[in-house]
Amino acid sequence: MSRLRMPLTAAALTALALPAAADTPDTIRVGITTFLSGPASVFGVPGRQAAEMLAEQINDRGGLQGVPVELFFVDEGTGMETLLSEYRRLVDTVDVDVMFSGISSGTCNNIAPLAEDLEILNFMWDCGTQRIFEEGDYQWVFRTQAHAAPEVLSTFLYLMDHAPDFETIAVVNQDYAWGRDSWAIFQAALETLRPDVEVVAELFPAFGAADFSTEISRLQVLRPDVVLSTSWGGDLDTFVRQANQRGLFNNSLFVLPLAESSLERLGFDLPEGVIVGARGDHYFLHPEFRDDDDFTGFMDAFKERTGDWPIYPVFHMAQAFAALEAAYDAAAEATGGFPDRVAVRDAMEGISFSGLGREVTIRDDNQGLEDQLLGVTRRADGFDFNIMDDMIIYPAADITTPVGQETLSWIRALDESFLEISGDRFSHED
Amino acid sequence: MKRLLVIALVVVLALLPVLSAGNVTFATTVYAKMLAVLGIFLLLQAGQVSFGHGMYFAAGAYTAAYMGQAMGGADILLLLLAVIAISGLSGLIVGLFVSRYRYIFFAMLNLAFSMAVFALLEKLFHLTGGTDGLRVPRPTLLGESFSRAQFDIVIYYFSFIMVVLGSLGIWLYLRSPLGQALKAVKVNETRLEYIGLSANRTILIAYVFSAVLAGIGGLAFGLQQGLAVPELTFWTRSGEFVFIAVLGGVGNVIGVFAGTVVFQAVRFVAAALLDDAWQLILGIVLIGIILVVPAGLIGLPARLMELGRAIRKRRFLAGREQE
Amino acid sequence: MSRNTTPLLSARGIKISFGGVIAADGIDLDIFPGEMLAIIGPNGAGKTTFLNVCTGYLKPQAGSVRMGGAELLGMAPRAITRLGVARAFQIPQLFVEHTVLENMLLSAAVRERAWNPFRNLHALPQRDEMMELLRLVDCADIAERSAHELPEGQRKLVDIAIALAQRPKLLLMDEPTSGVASSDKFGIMEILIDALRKAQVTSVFVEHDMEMVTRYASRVAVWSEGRIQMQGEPAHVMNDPEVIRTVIGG
Amino acid sequence: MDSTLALIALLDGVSYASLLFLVAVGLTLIFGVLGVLNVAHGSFYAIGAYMAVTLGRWLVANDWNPWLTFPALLIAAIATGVVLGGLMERFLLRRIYTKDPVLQLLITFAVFMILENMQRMVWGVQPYFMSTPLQLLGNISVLGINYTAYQVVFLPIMALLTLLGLRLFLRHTLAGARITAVTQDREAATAMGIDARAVYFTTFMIGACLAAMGGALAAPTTSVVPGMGAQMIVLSFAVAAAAGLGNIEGALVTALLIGIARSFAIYLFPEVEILVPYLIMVLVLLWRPMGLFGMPEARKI
Repeated sequence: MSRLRMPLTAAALTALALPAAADTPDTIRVGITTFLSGPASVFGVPGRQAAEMLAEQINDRGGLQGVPVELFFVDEGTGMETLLSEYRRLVDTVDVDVMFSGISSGTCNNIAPLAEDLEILNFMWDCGTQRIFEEGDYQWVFRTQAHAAPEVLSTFLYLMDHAPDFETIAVVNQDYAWGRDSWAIFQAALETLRPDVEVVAELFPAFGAADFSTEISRLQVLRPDVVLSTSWGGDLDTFVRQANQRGLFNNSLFVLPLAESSLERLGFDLPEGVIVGARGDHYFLHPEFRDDDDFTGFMDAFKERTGDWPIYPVFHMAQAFAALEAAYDAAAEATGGFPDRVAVRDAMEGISFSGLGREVTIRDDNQGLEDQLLGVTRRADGFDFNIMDDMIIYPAADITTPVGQETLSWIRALDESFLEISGDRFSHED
Repeated sequence: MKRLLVIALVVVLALLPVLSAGNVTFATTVYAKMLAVLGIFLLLQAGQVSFGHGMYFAAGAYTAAYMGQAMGGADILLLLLAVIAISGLSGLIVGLFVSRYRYIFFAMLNLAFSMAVFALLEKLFHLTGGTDGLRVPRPTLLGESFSRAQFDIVIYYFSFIMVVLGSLGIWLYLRSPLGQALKAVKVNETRLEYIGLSANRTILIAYVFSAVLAGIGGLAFGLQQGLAVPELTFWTRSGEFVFIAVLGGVGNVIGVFAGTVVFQAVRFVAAALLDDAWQLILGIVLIGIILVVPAGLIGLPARLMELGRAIRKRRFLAGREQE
Repeated sequence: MSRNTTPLLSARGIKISFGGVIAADGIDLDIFPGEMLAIIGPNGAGKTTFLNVCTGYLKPQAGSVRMGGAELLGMAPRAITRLGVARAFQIPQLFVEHTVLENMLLSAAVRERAWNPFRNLHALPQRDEMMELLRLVDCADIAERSAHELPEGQRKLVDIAIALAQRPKLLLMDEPTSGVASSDKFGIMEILIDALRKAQVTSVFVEHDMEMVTRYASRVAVWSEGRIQMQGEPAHVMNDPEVIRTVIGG
Repeated sequence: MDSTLALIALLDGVSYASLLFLVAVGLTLIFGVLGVLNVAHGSFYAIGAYMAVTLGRWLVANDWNPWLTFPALLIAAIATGVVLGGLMERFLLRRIYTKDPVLQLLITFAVFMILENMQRMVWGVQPYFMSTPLQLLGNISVLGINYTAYQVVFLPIMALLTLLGLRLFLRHTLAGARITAVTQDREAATAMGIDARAVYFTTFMIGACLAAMGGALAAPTTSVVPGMGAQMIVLSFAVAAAAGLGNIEGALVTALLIGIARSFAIYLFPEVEILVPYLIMVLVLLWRPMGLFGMPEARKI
């Protein structure tokens, strides 16, 4: 690999000055890491299905700059060891043009520096950790969606809007980076903007825990006004079912920022009146697009093909493909021919693109700005599960950590004016 | 003859980065695991298996992570010394307890210890990074720092030298009175006691060595992967080491090498080609080895010849009957 | 045999029982330097138990076993071995995956604390001494054979040779010729006695064969129901009518 | 912690301990008779759960009477145990009884790997739910706290019934007497004309059924996911070893000990919750190497 890369690096250095055109290849190879096994496959499998549909659509349109895309999947669920060697195999042997990686924050933490070393364009297409661009400077790594800060802060804003008078809160998060980090952000916002609120319990059951009985007993004793959980997948489903069975929803207002991905699976086990988020403006009944034929066409086709309505990873995947398409178009325009990899990378700076939602813009630090949608569960005709109502879409620019700042210290410096961010309001019946 | 073959193998592997650069990463993984398997192999001489050596493997990787982060990329040799000290000391502490037990209890108590370590690594998020683990910064070697491509070669030779030294050390150790006493533990603890030697102590010494080997393996693994995760000490990982040792065969250090190469290759190929069936395949292979070739891969040639003879004999007899 | 010398080992008031079965009920016994003591008695009288107590394998409920100035009770078998009490077994205890010579070398290595992990067992300087010992028990020609393929008689001899490799002051043997074909018994015993004499080891042996006892023992102790019924010169003891009734003729 | 909280933690602990006992008792029974520690026991647990959920969901989806999900749990468990346990004993374990205990352990480990993989092939990786039995029994309120009757009443009763059933079976039936005889002295039992092979076969199937039953009964309270077997085998070993391998009544006591200690830990020191089973096991074994109720082996030379 070392000998292969050397001339390429030299080429890259000259190319920095002048984006260059390249010979047109047979295909544009896209490597995608996604969970095909393990608990996170609830996101990974829909992500893969979406990727396949999107690639078909692109190829039906004639590909990117006339070149069809070809997909190579790697399972993130087989562990970091296999993942890292498979990633390198795709880059070194298959010679992919771009990698979409990945879902878990752990993956992104390890892949980002690797991609930088290997000089391969890498889109972090789904992972949430805000640390990567705050701790390092990257040339080849971009995030085509939001990170944890806007996702959690929009939840905080929605809660303040929906039930401003709550006095006590308990958190039940999965015990791993996302569960801990998302609570750290929420807690920082609480301490800064609502210091009077009492945190009565911080529960971190093991990731993949199958039983929350004891946690639920404890929440029944404590009766907090609000129960926050950023859990997802099987863990969230189990927690919600066990909590619902034992009447916990009657005592407390539940705030579940990732529950959009569990709505259909949980059915009416997830009661009405729960605050639900979607890690972005991702919703198969998106209030601004639900009359758009392209949008509904894709939603229906996905439901037709997989049996389920799209959930947020589908939208994130669409954004990654939209970014790729936009970058190839822009790079082709800049170079006047089929762009080489450096040209494509350069085109990513400051680019805007739209997947299956509002437009996303890449900032100077390679971070995407993505608006955030939340709502409250309601029954609605025609669905055998509760859907979202009283939706608010928050503008990304106001709730995302500014470039060059560290999220927690930025939040700790916020003032009351932050609570005035109101967003755009929609209801299901509109 | 045999010695020549081993020397030839060592020479070929020493030249691997030149001969076949694409396999360097794979080979490094093999070496890292092989070090841990050597530790298991040592205990197997006394008839004991540990389902918990993942904890020393993890200790190696986490040491690299902590020291690397504290010192902004430590030196490999310094890390090596630290890992030897830490895994040796923890091996001694745990060993003092587990060396009083045999067979299933020995295996499962090791498992319990490693699972306790696993639970702690997952739970103490602010210290250990929880499930996501800790990044291992790229270390220097004698003050020299490297690009990733160069470092691949450095870590290759580091693990390779460790494997060669480890194998040589084990070979010598097993010929020595202490190593022979280890084999004697398996056969007759009563007699050992009545020639004045404590079986527990004999096992303890081997246990500390095996912990150090697993620790160095974990160090190599963590450096190569750039990552230390709790999964390194999950019991199925430790089971993997035992599996490889039995796969290769208890008789011979070369078997450990053969076992690790075959295991990693099967796992790699099955994961790439067969959409999630590698556990199934490996499980069947393991049962086959135990039932058909109890001596492991190293006994495979002899076993095949034996089977061949039996078949030929049967054919011969059948032929005679037809006449 | 002089009774004026101090005993090599002396047991006092040994009491031990297993779930109601009494194996020793106040055993007092002295073993003197240079003697060859035979212990006889019916099955279940507690003879082997006594050997097990003296070598630290079993802990009695009461009593004391002293050697030199040291109290042996409470010590592990290996510690007692190091004090010079070696043991041979009714069923030979060998390292059956090693050769006969390796069995001997291991024993010598432990005796000499030869723990250098880089020195080959076969390179021990005690190799010649061990070969000499094997010659003494007439097993030199099987030195390179694996211990598991030996006939019972030779296993017995090797078992004793391993014990002798410790250079013990006292050797305790549990039925040294049991399990050996009766035609070989005397041959083996002859070799053994000769070796013990040359090695100048005080010895105790549990035995059922009265002819062996009469021929080789310098003293006899008779066990019965956890007690010593009688002890003394073989000629005297073996002719005692009570002993004849309970042990020999009964 | 006041007495109210103590009572609540106690209830949580008892319900958790009931499931733990069901799995551990099968493990300990098999060890007591066959001398084999069956690592694949964890897979029997998981597959029992999957079978129960599959059967239960099929019943519900086809509009059968929802109360039928209760017998469905049992049927799923017995079918799993008889088929998997029977096949494993007949075609694998039977060949290795004379081998090294280490190889026996590894064979069961290999079966564990195979079953884990097959489980993913059959049921995929998504979580499964089937809480019908839980919902049918409804909630009961203790000190204003809602509990599901399934967890705090039904499960403990099932655990007790299992214990009593096993005791009756082992002490008052001919088949049970044979098992007890083989456990105590295999050679003597064989000499008396007891077919040890048949006893091994029966015992292994019963043990496998108990593991599957643990899984089936756990299924309504939880989501059935890959990896649940790997966790459970470690826990149930901790229970069985702390009790003394082979000891049935002891398994109940240590299951309760571990279950209750765990739920108190969640209230008082949540960080050490996962450590509790291992801590208890190590402390017990340091104090009594053969387990709380284990008997030291008779020594023979």
